[in-house]
Parts: sequence; structure tokens; C-alpha cells
Amino acid sequence: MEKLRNVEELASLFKDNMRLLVGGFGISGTPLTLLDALAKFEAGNYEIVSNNLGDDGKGLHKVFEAGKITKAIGSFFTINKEAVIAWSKGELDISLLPQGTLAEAIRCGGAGIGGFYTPTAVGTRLAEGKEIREIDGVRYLFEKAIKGDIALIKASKADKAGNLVYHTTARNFNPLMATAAETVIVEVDEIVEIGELNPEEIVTPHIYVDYVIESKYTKQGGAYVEFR
Amino acid sequence: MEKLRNVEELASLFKDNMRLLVGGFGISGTPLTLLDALAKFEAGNYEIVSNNLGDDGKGLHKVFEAGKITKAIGSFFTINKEAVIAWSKGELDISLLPQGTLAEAIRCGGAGIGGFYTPTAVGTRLAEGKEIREIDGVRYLFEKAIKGDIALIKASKADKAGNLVYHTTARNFNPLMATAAETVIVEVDEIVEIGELNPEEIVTPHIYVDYVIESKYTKQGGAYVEFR
Amino acid sequence: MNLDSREIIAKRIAQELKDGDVVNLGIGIPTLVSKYIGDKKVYLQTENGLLGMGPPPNEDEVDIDLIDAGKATVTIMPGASFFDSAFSFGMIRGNHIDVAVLGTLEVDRYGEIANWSVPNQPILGVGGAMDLVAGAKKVIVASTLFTKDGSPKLVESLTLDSSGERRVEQFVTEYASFTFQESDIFIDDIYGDLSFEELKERIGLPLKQK
Amino acid sequence: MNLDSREIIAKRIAQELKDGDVVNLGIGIPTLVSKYIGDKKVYLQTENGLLGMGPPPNEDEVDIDLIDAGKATVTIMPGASFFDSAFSFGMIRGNHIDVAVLGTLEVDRYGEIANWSVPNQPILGVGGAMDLVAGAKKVIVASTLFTKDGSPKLVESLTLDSSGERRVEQFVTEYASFTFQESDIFIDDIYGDLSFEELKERIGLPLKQK
Repeated sequence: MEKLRNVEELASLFKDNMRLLVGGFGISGTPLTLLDALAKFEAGNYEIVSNNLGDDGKGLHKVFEAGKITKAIGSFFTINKEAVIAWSKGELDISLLPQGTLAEAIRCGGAGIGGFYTPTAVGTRLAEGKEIREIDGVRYLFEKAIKGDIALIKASKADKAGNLVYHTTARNFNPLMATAAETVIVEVDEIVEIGELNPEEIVTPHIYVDYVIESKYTKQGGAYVEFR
Repeated sequence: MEKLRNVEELASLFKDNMRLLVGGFGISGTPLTLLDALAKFEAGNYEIVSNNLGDDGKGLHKVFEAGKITKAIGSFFTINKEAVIAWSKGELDISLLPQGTLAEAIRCGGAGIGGFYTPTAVGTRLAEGKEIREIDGVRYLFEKAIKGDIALIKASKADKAGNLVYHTTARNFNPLMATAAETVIVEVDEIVEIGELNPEEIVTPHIYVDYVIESKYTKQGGAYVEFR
Repeated sequence: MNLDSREIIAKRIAQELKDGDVVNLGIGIPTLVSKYIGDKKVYLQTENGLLGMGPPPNEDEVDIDLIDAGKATVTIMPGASFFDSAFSFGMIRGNHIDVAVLGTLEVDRYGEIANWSVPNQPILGVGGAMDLVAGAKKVIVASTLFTKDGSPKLVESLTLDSSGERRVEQFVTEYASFTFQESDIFIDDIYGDLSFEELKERIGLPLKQK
Repeated sequence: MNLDSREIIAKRIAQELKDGDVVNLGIGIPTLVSKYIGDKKVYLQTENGLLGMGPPPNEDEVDIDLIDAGKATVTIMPGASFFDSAFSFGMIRGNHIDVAVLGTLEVDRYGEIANWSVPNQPILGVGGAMDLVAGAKKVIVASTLFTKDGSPKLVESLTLDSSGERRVEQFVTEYASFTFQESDIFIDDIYGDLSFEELKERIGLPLKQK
């Protein structure tokens, strides 16, 4: 499979100061193997776009602990205690967006839309400094689209062309991020032959995917464990 | 099935001057049975949002011939010769949108987004009178979201809750319109039990669907023919 | 806050739900509501991408990918569907959720709420709260009526950060359920051990009875 | 316009396509390009919601739901996928299509094109043309070089309605292929029976040779 790589081969894709889009909600749908590698690769100073910064010591948490994150855009960092401390010391810049605004901004980034108007957060502190516009009697807030240099996402299966399907709520931000970055790397549990995925069921068409790696993690009861 | 109706029972839903969203691209994915009925129902003076006004004497073409359409918003009416004639006589008001702008506007209508910025049509006659805004060095055009009173759509299968899946390129505008109208009526080829559709594969969740009717048409070789 | 108050609130909110309602339950007390839904055919949506959420899994059914917005593992009901975060919030913002049940820290006399920032904590988490406030057809907020030091959470004007301009329809506490119309606060149901007069006094705002 | 010219143009454009390219072929001459792709692994996208379009069906394979943007029935290749119109145009506007091959009525010296309004006809159809012009990574336009009355379609400034500010990369005709850089028009390949000097004279614009 042309797009298949060992995760170590991907180190040279990452450069200092890149903006990375990272899929997942909590740990569900998080590319754990990719993020373990990212914590070890040389580059750093990343701006991360992700709902949160990992959970439970896993995922982006490791990248953060390795000192590689200087800015984060997301919706919920309160669970990331170390990140909160770093923020209070001025070591981490955080931009907070409502979760739906974050999702829509990434979708727009991938779909060539420059920006959009959402009713969410109008009249709140998160609207400070943002344009408000009334459309048909409703007040909306302007939000710009978000794009990234590299997206790191997790899918359940890839076929050998790179078409992707996801598993339950592990879908979350992953299909959106697949459309919104220059380079897209996907971590999958399983690789199947072309034709095994139903064309009606493919969520992310292969043209969005640049590289595929196999996950080193598997689910065992209540936890993700490394198995290879 | 609670949402199942005979098409004749739906007449009272339609009122003069309503805005109707009608799915389909050409005839593919068009709710032919619903539109046959719409041509016969009493109400009229509709504003239609649809890619075109039917094709080949079928679909919206019949509704138009019945004199029930006074305004159309869509992307391609050149194939609808009678509509072009009516427009030139001042009997039909037409608003032309690029196809991608039309699709996005309907999606936004369903997703609570008030409007968006697209690069499409900037610098053309279709941008006349529309706001242009530069975002990160690219010029975009503002477009408002589109919603409707009733959506008439076509799906392949509904389960008994109203979850929908579509067939090949007959998907087109249908899932978008399902989200963007007060009342949504879907015409389907087949009704299956709840649980028969894979939860990962459902394109339109049942909460978007108000009424389901069974199609009177089937495909025979190169044509749709009435079979019941 | 004792467990009983939370359960009283959850049970009272469950009464408000109707057959066919599409409901999003927030974290905290709102999550408890599902215990009291009983036979009603209610469809639970969770903003991380699922419609048709079922009860927590048995130990041998646990799939840690399949979670609710509070990151607890869940199951699915027949007819459930999965979707991405943009579609999910389209469902929320686009007025396709009948009832959002949310926790809150404060409610003002018009029904505007503050339910996302934590007092004296940096503002680093909002999640889906503001989208639900802006987009659900009906918002019911759930909270004990008084803070630990006894001051009412129903206030003349918010002291904490607002969650949005939208006014919620109902505020359910362990003592009573409140609704809001223009600038009037109505008590529509008293079921705790404080009378209308006592509630009026402790809250210190004009209240009307339905 | 004779059939040969159209085939010459289609064949020449097929040479421009590379293995792995995601290509959208417009109606008319662009549709013919697929005949000349040969062994190249090119992925055809059609804006009504399909990536991985295959050749026209045999009579017994026809499914009239499965069509291209010109409403002709098609087939699918292994690895194909279907999606709705919003996703499809997200793919187009979001720069995920490598090459859009479009018909055109005029091209100006900068590469701006007019390809949607029909002269002397009411403007009642645009379809996906403007989205493709705005969003494809590379746009190649296909047309015979001269109108029926012999005037060139490569013009100083457009007389018909523009399809957008974006300048196309290449204009392929039955005589030659043109590319555009700043305000310069380059002939990068002559394969018809008009010489560089003859083309220059008949077009009446400054041309450069690569």
C-alpha cells in the first residue's frame, strides 16, 4: 500500500511552529501511536487545534509534557491540569472556542469557506472583539475558518487506497480535520482491500489521506493498551 | 410505522406561498411521487429551492406546468425550456446561485449558521449587489443561509423510525434539505425494520424526518416508471 | 449538596419530557435524568456524535470508543446513528434538539444563565454548553437553588460569565420549578419544604405563582 | 466544429494528467478526455456526488440514479465513494481537486474565462462551473480556438460574462496549447496546421513561445 508508513518514517514531515490538527474527543478517536511518536520527534513549538489536550496521561498530554506545545485552540482544557498551570504561568497560549464553533471552523477550512456566522456565544465573554451581525432578526458572531499544516487523525479502517471509515463516537472531529490540512496522516486499526468498504459508507474519501500508519494500541476492556 | 402516509393525506400540509426545498439532480434523487401529488394539490404560488425544475417532463416540471411555481432558486434552469420562456415573460422569478453555493446555503440553513463566505462567483455578474470581504488575502462573497417551509426529498430506504440511506448519486441535495425545512417529507423505495440500517451508515437520522411515503416509481432500464 | 436534592431535581425534569422528544443531557445532575425517563420514548443525543444513546454498558459490553459528552462509556439503542462533530453541532444549533437539560451556576430573572466558567478559575473550558444554550428548542437548567453559603442561584443579574443571550425556559431546583416570561419569574410547581413565601424571602426577587 | 478538433483537444489534455490526479471533467469536450487517459491512474470526481467515476455502463448495467454532472449514466471504479452536494463542493472549493477540465467560450490574456452564460440567451444556468473555476488546484480549459465566424476565443478582454477572478493555467485548442503568466500568453505546444506566426496574426495578441 503506497500510503502506508512506519510511524518513525514520518518525523521529517514535522517542522517547528507548525499548526497541527489533532482528532479525538477525550481519548476516543485519538491517534495515540502518532502522538507518542510526535512527543519524541525533534520538531516542536506547535500550535495545536484539538478539542482538548489529551486525557489521562495519553495522547496530546504526552506531547505537551515533552514541551512541544506553545499554543492550543480548542473547547475544553479544564481537564488538562498541567496545561492550566502552564497557561497561568504564561507558558501556554490558549484560544477557547465553543465546541460547535470549533467543529464548524475546521469544516469550513476544509471546504474552502472563508468564515461563517454562528449564533453560539453571542453576548458572552467569548464574543469579545468579534464581529456581531444581525441576519433576519438573529444576532450572529463571525468566525474565521481554521486550517492546519498537518492533521493527525484516527480511523477504524482504511482500504489500500486510503478511504476511511470510523467507529462509533470515535468519529468526532476526525473526518473534518481530514479535509482541513495540507498533509493528513491517519492512524488505523485495520487495513482492508480496495472494494471491501461500501462506497455509500466511506466517510473520508482517499484523496484526503496522505499517509496511513497502523495503530500500536488496542482496546482491552476499559483501556487502550499497546500491543505491538 | 407512525410516520408513514399515503401521499394524498399530505395535501393539507401545503399552503399558498410556501417555500419548498426539492431534492434531486436532474431526475436522480427526485421525489417523483410527491411531486406528481404536489401538481394536483390545491395550494400553489410556491417558491421552489431546487437545483433545477425537473427534467424530461418529470418531477418539478409537472408542478410548474400546473402553474404552481412563481419563484425558483437554483443553479441550472437552462434545461427547463418552459421555465425559461415563463421567465422571459415575467411570469417566473428566478434566482441563480452557483451549485456549490446553493448546497452550502441549504446546509447552513439546517445547521443554524446564518451565512457564510465563499470564493465562488467573486468578480462575476452573480456577485452583483453582494458583499465582498477579504479574509487572509482571499476575496469572498457573503451568502445567506437558506431554509424552507417543507422539504420534499427522496431516499432509498427508511427504517420504521425514519432513519434514511440514499442510493449512489441520488443522494445529492437530499440529506441537506432534510435538515433545513420545518417539515420534511421523504419518498422512499423501501421501508425496513429498525436496526436493519447500520448506525454508521445512516446519512439522515430519523429526527429530521416528519413523514414517509412509498414511491410509486421504479427503475426499468433507462427510465423511471410508475408501478403502483 | 446531598444526593437526594440531585435526584429530586432529575426526577422532576424527567416529568417534563414527552414521548418523541430529542434530548441532550449535560454533565452532572442532567445525566441523572435518564434514570427517571421510564417508559417514555425519548431519544438521547450526545454532542460528540451519537443520537440514540442507551444506558451504561455492562462490564463485558464496554467499548471505550463509545462515550457520551462526559466521557462515560455508553451503549446504543436500536435506530441509533453516529455522525461527526460538525453534523452533531448542526443538529444542536439548527434547532433540531427538543430539550437540552443543562447544569447551571446562576440564572438571572430573565432566564439568562451562567453555566460554563468556574468561579475563581481560569476560563479554559466551554465544551458544547454555549451551542446547546443557543440552539435547543427548549432549555431546562438544573441546579440546587442555593450555593453552599446559602445565597440563591436565581439572581437579579448574573455575577458569573453568561452562556449566551438566549433565555432558558425552565429552572428546576430541589424546592421548586421556575419559568420565565419577559421580566417575570413564575413558580410553577413547589415540591420541597419551603413555601412560596419562604422561597420569595430567601430568593429576594419578585416571584409570581402560576 | 468538426469532431476531429474536439478529439485532438481531448487527447492533448489527457497528456497533461498525471498518475494520482483527482480530475473533474466538465460537459462537452472535457468529457471526451476520459477516452484518452489510458493506463494513467486518474480519479474522476463528478460534482453531483461521486469520486471514482468509471466508464459508461453496458446496456444491462444502466442505473439511472448513477449519473455524472451532465446527467449521463456512469459506472464506478473500485474504491469509489458517494457523498452529498455540500461535501462534494467542499471538495471542489477546498482545493482538493487537482485538475478541473472545463469548456469555455472565451479566455482573456490573463487567463480569466467566460464559460457559463450563452451569448444572447437569458442567464439561467451556472451549475458547478464557478465553483470549479474558484476551487480546483489547476484549471485547464478546452475549446476550439475560433468561433464559427473565425474570430479568436482568446481575447484582450472578455466580452461575455466572467466565470470568476481566478485565472486558468492552460487553454488547449485544436491548434496549440496556451499557458498564462502575469500578462503574457505563452504557446507551449503547437500541433495543428497553423504556425506560430499564423496563430499570432489570427489571434491578434502578443504571444510568446516557450
